[in-house]
Amino acid sequence: MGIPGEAVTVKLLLTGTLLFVLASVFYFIRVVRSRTVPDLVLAVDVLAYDLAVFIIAFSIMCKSPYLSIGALPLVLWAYLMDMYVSKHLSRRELGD
Amino acid sequence: MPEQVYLCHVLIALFMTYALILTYKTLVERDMLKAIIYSAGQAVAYTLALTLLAAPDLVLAYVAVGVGMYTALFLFVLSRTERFEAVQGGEAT
Amino acid sequence: MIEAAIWWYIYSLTLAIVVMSLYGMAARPNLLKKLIMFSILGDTANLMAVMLGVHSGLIQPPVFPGISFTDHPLPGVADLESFARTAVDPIPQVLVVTAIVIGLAVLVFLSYVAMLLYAKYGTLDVREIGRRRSE
Amino acid sequence: MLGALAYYLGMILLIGGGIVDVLAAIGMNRFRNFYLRLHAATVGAIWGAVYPLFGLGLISLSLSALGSVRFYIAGIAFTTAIFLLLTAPVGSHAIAQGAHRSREAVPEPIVVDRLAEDEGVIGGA
Repeated sequence: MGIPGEAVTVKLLLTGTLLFVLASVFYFIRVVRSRTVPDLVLAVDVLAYDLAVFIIAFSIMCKSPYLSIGALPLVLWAYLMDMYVSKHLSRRELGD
Repeated sequence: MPEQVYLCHVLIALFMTYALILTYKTLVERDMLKAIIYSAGQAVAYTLALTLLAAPDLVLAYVAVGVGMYTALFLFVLSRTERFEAVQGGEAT
Repeated sequence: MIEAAIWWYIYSLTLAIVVMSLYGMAARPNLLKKLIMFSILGDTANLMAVMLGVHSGLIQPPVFPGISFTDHPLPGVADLESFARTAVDPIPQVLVVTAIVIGLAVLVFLSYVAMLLYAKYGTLDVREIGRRRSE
Repeated sequence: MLGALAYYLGMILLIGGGIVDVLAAIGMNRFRNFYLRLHAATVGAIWGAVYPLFGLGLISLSLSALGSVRFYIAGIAFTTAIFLLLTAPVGSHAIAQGAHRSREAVPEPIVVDRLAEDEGVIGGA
């Protein structure tokens, strides 16, 4: 029981990456079709989480560690955007 | 590997298409809160385009500015002003 | 062939975003909409500057091959050839890092001006602001 | 042996997470209400992002062809997964509270609304 070769690994990683790209297409359709503000924020959040996974898979396929550092700030700033918008929705102001 | 090259370029085209459609939605939207969040989604699409263009230092700067600071700044302006845009071409109220 | 077609598509999309944001800045009466469109215009200009440094083929970040976070060997001739063949141009990226932060500072100032205009005239519509100012 | 175990476990987590993420994305389009879509978004955040990130970290740890690069990628993947596990439920709860308090999204099939009674809204249910 060993690790398969590089060609099989690249094919499997490509399959996983294309699944996440397909999911991002559906999330983008949700972003465009949403009517109310909380729907929109939720769809943008899940789109950002999905694309963070895509960034790290792409950096493994490119064998470059520098491409993968974009995932962590993308997740954290999407969370902060959540908190801003929920504060604005519940109290009509920012801060406090 | 020519497949990876084509995958990279096709994905840049896909994310720029996302950005174009979200810019159009920002342009025609009357509710300014929805317009702000549409522009945040457009910043996410630009972030992925910058990652695929092999610019990770720009990603570190642009995520903080585009997704976080622009949204916070526009929400701060919006919480002190009015939410809905007046009808185009109609009588301003 | 297909690669050239994809790059034409990407450049035409970028130009369409520039035209759309210029239309939004010029023709929309709301000041906040003008500010959002201004931010999109600045980001698109930065993205076009990064796109100018990308050549066709497999692209990598502009870092010397063989250098890790712990050891820094001197690059040889083969390393330089590999770097020139795969890496993108680092000059536009260095310039754009500054341009992003300066764009944020300009936008903070313009937002403060918009809030002052709302406090004085009670609206964000530029037609209404002009009308109340001439009275 | 341990490397092969990490490799196959990571591949199962990555591809299984991708399939569940596509299902959650279809569910985001097909559910009719904001509070139902919140369920699909939570599935997309935990099954579709946290487990594939752990799987990618295990895969990059087991690939010896990457050299010393694999530890950096695995570290970033594990850190992102742990922060996502901490922040994603907090964010969706905050959005749900804001939506309920500002009446942007009305809970549609509803019997009793204790949260509206707690906030003191007359006739909120």
